[in-house]
Amino acid sequence: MTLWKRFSSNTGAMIGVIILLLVIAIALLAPVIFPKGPWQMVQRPFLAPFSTDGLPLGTDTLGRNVAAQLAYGARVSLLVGLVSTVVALLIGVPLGAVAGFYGSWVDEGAMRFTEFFQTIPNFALAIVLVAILEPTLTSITLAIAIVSWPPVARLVRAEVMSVRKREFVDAARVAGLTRRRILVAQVLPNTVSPIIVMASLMVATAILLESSLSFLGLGDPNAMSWGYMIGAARTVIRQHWWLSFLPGIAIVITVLALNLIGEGLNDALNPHLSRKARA
Amino acid sequence: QQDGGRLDIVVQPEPPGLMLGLVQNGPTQMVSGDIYESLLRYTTDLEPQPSLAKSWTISDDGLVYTFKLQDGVTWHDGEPFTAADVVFSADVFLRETHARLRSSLAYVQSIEAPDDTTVVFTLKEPFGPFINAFEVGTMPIVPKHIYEGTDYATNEMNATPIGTGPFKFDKWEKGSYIHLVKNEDYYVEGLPHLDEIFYRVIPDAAARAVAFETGEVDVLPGGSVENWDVPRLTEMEGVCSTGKGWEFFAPHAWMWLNNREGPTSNKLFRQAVMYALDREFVKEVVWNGFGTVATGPISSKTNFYSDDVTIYDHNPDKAKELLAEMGYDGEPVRVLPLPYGETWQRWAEAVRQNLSEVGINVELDSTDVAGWNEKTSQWDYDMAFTYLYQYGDPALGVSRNYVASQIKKGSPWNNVEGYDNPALDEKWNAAATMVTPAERETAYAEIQKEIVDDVPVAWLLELEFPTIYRCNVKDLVTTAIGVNDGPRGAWIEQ
Amino acid sequence: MQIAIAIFSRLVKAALTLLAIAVLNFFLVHAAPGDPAVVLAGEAGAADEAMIEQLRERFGLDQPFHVQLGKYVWGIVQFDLGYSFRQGAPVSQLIAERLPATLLLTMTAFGISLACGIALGVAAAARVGKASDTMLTTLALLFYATPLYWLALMAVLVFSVWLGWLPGFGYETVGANYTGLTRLLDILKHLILPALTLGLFFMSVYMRMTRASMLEVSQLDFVKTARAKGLSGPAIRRRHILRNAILPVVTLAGLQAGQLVGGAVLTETVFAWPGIGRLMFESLAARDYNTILGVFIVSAAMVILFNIITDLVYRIVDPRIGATA
Amino acid sequence: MTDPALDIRDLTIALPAGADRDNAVADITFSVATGEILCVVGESGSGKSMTANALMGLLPPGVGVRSGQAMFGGRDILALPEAEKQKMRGESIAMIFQEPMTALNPLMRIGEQITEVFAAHDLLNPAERRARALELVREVGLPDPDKIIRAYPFQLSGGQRQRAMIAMALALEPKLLIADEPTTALDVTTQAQILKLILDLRAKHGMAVMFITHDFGVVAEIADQVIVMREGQIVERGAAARVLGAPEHPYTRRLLDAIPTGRLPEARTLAEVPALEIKDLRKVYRTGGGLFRPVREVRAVDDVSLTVARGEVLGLVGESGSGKSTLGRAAVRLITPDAGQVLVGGTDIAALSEDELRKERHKVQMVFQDPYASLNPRQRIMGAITDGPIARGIPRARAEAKARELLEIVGLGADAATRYPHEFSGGQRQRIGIARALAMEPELIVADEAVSALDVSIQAQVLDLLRDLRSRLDLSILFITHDLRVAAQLCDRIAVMQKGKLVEIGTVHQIFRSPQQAYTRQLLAAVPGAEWNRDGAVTA
Ligand SMILES: Nc1ncnc2c1ncn2[C@@H]1O[C@H](COP(=O)(O)OP(=O)(O)OP(=O)(O)O)[C@@H](O)[C@H]1O
Ligand SMILES: Nc1ncnc2c1ncn2[C@@H]1O[C@H](COP(=O)(O)OP(=O)(O)OP(=O)(O)O)[C@@H](O)[C@H]1O
Ligand SMILES: [Mg+2]
Ligand SMILES: [Mg+2]
Repeated sequence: MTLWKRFSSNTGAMIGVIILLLVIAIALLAPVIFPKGPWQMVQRPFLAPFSTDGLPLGTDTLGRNVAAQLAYGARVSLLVGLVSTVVALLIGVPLGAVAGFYGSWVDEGAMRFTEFFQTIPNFALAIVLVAILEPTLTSITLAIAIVSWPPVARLVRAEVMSVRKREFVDAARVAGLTRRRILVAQVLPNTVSPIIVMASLMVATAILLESSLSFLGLGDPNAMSWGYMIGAARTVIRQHWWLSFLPGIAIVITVLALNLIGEGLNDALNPHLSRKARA
Repeated sequence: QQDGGRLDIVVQPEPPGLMLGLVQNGPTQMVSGDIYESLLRYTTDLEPQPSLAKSWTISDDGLVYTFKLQDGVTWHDGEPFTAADVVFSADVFLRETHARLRSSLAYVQSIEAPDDTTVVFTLKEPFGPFINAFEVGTMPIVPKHIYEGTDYATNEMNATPIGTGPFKFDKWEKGSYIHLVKNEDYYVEGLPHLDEIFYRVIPDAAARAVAFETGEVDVLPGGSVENWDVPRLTEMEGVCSTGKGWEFFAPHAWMWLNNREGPTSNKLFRQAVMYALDREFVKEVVWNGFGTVATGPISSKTNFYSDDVTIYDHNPDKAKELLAEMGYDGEPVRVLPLPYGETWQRWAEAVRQNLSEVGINVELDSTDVAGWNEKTSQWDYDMAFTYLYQYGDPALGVSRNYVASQIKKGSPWNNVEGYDNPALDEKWNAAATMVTPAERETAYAEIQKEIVDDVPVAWLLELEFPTIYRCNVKDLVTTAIGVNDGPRGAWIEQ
Repeated sequence: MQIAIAIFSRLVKAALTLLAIAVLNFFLVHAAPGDPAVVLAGEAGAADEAMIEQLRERFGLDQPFHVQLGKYVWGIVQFDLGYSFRQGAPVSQLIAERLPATLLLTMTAFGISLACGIALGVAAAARVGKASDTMLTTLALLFYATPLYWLALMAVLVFSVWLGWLPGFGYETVGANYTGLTRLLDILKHLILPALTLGLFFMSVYMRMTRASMLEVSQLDFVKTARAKGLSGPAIRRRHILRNAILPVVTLAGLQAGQLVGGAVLTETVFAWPGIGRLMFESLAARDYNTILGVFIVSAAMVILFNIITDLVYRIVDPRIGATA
Repeated sequence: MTDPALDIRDLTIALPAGADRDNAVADITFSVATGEILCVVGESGSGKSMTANALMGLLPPGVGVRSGQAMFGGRDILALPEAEKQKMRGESIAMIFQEPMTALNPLMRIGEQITEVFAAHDLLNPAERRARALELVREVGLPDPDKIIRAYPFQLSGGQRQRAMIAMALALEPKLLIADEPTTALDVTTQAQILKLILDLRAKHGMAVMFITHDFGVVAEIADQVIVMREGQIVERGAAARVLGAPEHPYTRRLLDAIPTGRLPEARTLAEVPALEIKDLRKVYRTGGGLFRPVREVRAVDDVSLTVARGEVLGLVGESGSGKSTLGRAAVRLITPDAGQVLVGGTDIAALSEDELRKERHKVQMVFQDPYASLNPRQRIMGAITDGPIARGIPRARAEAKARELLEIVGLGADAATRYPHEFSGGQRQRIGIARALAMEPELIVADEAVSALDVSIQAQVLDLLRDLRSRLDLSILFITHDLRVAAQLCDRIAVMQKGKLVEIGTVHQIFRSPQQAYTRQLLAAVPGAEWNRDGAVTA
């Protein structure tokens, strides 16, 4: 409750929440607002925004409804962002937790493994993975997750290592709890704050990454995404700049919102602040 | 005509190598077409012209081709060029390295050089299109003194190609540009006019357009900018464009329909696809009005084209009828686009839309160039976009896509759809070896009429790739291969 | 001496890591569907079974997988990155041709972003809560959220096409044959747009991090000590806060500098910059295995190298590290 | 009172909205004379630090002076513009802080940090500054000044760091030195040295000192004048002897009552049965040790043997780093010793495997030092207490009933079970910690600095509780502390450790009245205000 209070008193964070809710609403309602879907060619190509009734944002290179594309694009971008983050957490959290908690060779092994993924540049690795798996929504999501988990593992490891040293962990050991129980029930719950903050930023990064892949032609041709829109419209950027501008703005706004939320969470969860409140 | 000046031409993508005898992909042909030469060149009407051969005769039975070579030709390294080089190139080197030429050489009995300036090709049986085999990309003449007895693929001289052409290789800054300089010892008096050529590597299509606008480059060969940019660029002041220079290739686009399995193995389904497609729309919107809707396997730009065939207009109702007749159950079909940039991607999307409008369940597959090659050559697709060159004659560039003997796994340049029609096969083969053009004309007309009803593939468009250039660049596109050997006579008006 | 030993042990470890990376990457890259022989043959416009077989033999692809792997690893051990059959040249040569351009681009972008990021971060932290701080942080957030390639497109549009101030692509003026200072200036001119677009993103990252770190450090006790000494605000920020706040930034920067080398694919593509990121991307499309692997190994080496450099910097900045070692 | 160096009138410091009260201090008036040491005592949160910070112009954001004056050198320093304040800091008024570990910039050499004071005030040239710094380092009694000057803070011990801080504060010979709990973080012997240093320096430089502390021992040691603060008010003031000897305000009296006195409790007769036997215990820590790094060895516990009888409280004292915690943790097998036995009820728990150990765990329990850190902030109290018993196989319902009962015993009330740790004060949390230990029905409790983190008054409550439990439940306790006074309160016997070795062990009376070892005597002498207690009795 106090957390929410602290969070909601942060104007930036609240703006972020409102924007994000709006984007989510649009994404969810896309099939209702635009029953024809994003691919249907409805009018002449390259109609400017606000020029035609029923097509508020005009049409694209093939005469498809840009507004519909944006709405459906939100679905894909958010989906990729959320799912890849969840998958990255599913890989990173257990690995980092085990490495940080058990230490010694488990840690060494896990960290070497993590290091391997960190030595290949993120984006290059994502490109190769998508090429290997062929671009589908699933493979793109997976590729993004695979390149995003190492920082999670590192963060969780560091957190677990510091929580592990806290006295209540000793207390649990003295009480005779098993190590696994201690890790799951005592240590991990105390690492969620930084993980939540990181996750909110990862969603943002994943959206950017998906759009970059799409820009390079490594998007799923069956999924309308914002990155796809920019990639497709960049060839006509000179004549019809708004076709790449609108999805660009959509990405910027959504990523911005997620960042604001992340920072708001960070402030709200920041142990410094809460300690001050306690003293 | 004025001498001097420099020409900047976009080359896309960057060629993997410049040794034309070893690598024959598009960009290599474009750059190396200035360095290497073959015996003949072809006008935009596909009439043979002298190149390394100054004259030639064909025996009446169509079996013996005799070429007289130019005098005083030297290689770029100063060595004299002789008939022995031609024999080495055609009979030894290219037989080993050049798959496309190899199929024409199958008709050849012997290649001989009775003296230093004469070469004689003797065929086993008449082969009408043989006269079209002396284009530089088809039969580049390579220096015997450099390659004889070496491992061609790893010969160090591949990095600094030596030809007889109007321009010499100077420098290749990987990822940036290839620099060619004028061959001062070129055997044609007064040629070339230009001092130097820079082939510029710019990976992004939008950046290529910017490069042209800002004056960085003078020539955008066909296909180097996206179609949407073409009208904008050609409307700029002092900019000209031409659709010529592709006659030899006559790129013909279609979708392979897998004849072996799935809904596409049903002729009714294939016909339904033809009716479902709005090819006019694609031509107007996706290709910005460039190109011609294809009526059948042979391009209207080459010889032996006939329009006396069933015409498939955009008729969704008809398509639905056909689908109902065959009892299409909604089984999804996978469409594999050609991974050559946004235009092709849009095209695939338009096709998907057309097909789904008549009730066909479509899913776009996606992959990169390597994956596309793999999938098509392994027949792992339902419908797949492609386009092929026709090389001036149906026997060279068309029949290979439809005859059963060309059903070979592992290559995307043959009868990939698996169309097997023995009766037609015979007709294709007969037409190739007929001696007079008139005979061939009727034979091909008959073939076209029959095959169009079968719809082995879904013919789409005869593509047109306009070359965009500054108007002060003169005489650049004069032959059937356009920019590939155009700089030889091109000049810049000051 | 101790540092020398530490570096040596790091290098040994790094070599082993690189070898492991080579092996894993080998699996990774070969898992991609597609066959380099088919691609190469395909580009020629005609091919038959025999020719593809011939190519495969030449590429060594006809051999069993483990033999290929063994040969490759054995090559790596001897510092041989293999041969690119597609491009007909040793991979090391291909990379050597491209690496300087990449290093120039990424290091410039890195330098700019680090310098400006830290400077702006410090400035924002000093004005925390004021309008100028809000403006700076918002701007940073905006750059952070803007897709890089989009920014690049817009930059070319504005500065190159509309204003005509700067070249929009390429590494230098082709064929101008500049030498010496003129050439340098020419290259710099070409460098500005790509380096800025690439740098802006990282600048915002460093700025945000510096700011946060500055604010955090300024809460620490020793800052109060410094104030109690009568030091002025700027002196405290410079001598005490910044020095401590910079440490996490150094860590992050070290990690990113290495990654930048192989990860500038987008910028290199949009700006036609002849670097190894593009080489990797193009080689991937052609399944030019050895070249992709070569680029990966080189960029992994860069990452490791930068990690070592980071550690050294860390040792210099933070005396505690060397002591516990 | 002669010539006040600092004269504070009606000072009120406002706290931001949402703080625990409106003003950190309200309408306080006091003065410090030149050459005088004024001790400010009072409970945590009473506003001592805020007053000091206000004088330095270093109030945290949001906190501000509402009204009042602070006359110093003829000017009201509260009203000075920031630039003037900055000039004044370090030059006329200097300050030392509580935490020597964090109060120095970790990345700067000690010398640099000292010379910086001159630089900040544009005094001297660099060479002179260095020379002066060296002098100062010598003056505060740091060994090997040439080396110290080039050292980084992490290379110094806590006491040394605090000396470096003092050197910095003295650099410009300020007229007023404010010391905010400068010795709280140090162990007794070091504390004694620092106090002596401050007294010496005061005598030498004649500056006024405002010394903030909550330790009456320290007050007795150094104060001329004392003011006692509580919730932002001065409740009592006067000469040190008077305030300590005859406190007037009930709060002062309560504070003094809560102080563990030097008076020793009656000796008790102990049972013969050992609850814990430690035999030849050894633990060596090895740190560093990478592929090419040398290993650093610390012999934390070196061949220690001792016994705790059933029902006995054994105190374990010694300076910081002497191995007390290591020994205690070995007794509950939080660390595995390198050699030796730990017999609990006859079982050697040092030799058990993980699984066997879990079954034996309940026999020895621990109460931890930090009441904040030893409870999982995300777990309700009920969970914290019942986790152990349930893991042992006790049915949940019974464990919970027992937990409620225990919460009553430790004086919290059963409904505390449903709350989270942050809803309790430090002392309450420590009670929870004790309840948690008791829930396992142990034979022995190891209490590692279990009361060190608490305020004196709360400390007294917890000690009472332990004493009560000892007699009620016949518990054995291994009581680890660095505070000899506290040890004297509770323990039957005391063991003294130094550098991993057991130096001396004996009854409280033996240790306090007739210590055998030099080290023990040294330790006793270092207790601040050792020669003082409320009744004027001298204990050592
Ligand atoms: N930064 C701050 N913001 C708001 N309130 C504060 C802040 N710092 C301290 N306080 C409040 O000011 C009051 C006085 O605090 P102060 O630090 O002066 O106490 P203290 O007597 O020094 O206690 P201690 O012995 O624990 O150091 C307390 O009620 C505290 O909660
Ligand atoms: N985990 C560890 N790794 C390495 N050295 C350690 C570790 N824990 C303690 N030490 C060292 O062992 C010695 C004894 O430490 P211990 O904590 O037992 O002392 P202590 O008497 O409890 O001190 P304090 O009063 O400060 O708590 C010290 O020198 C300490 O630095
Ligand atoms: Mg205080
Ligand atoms: Mg201890």
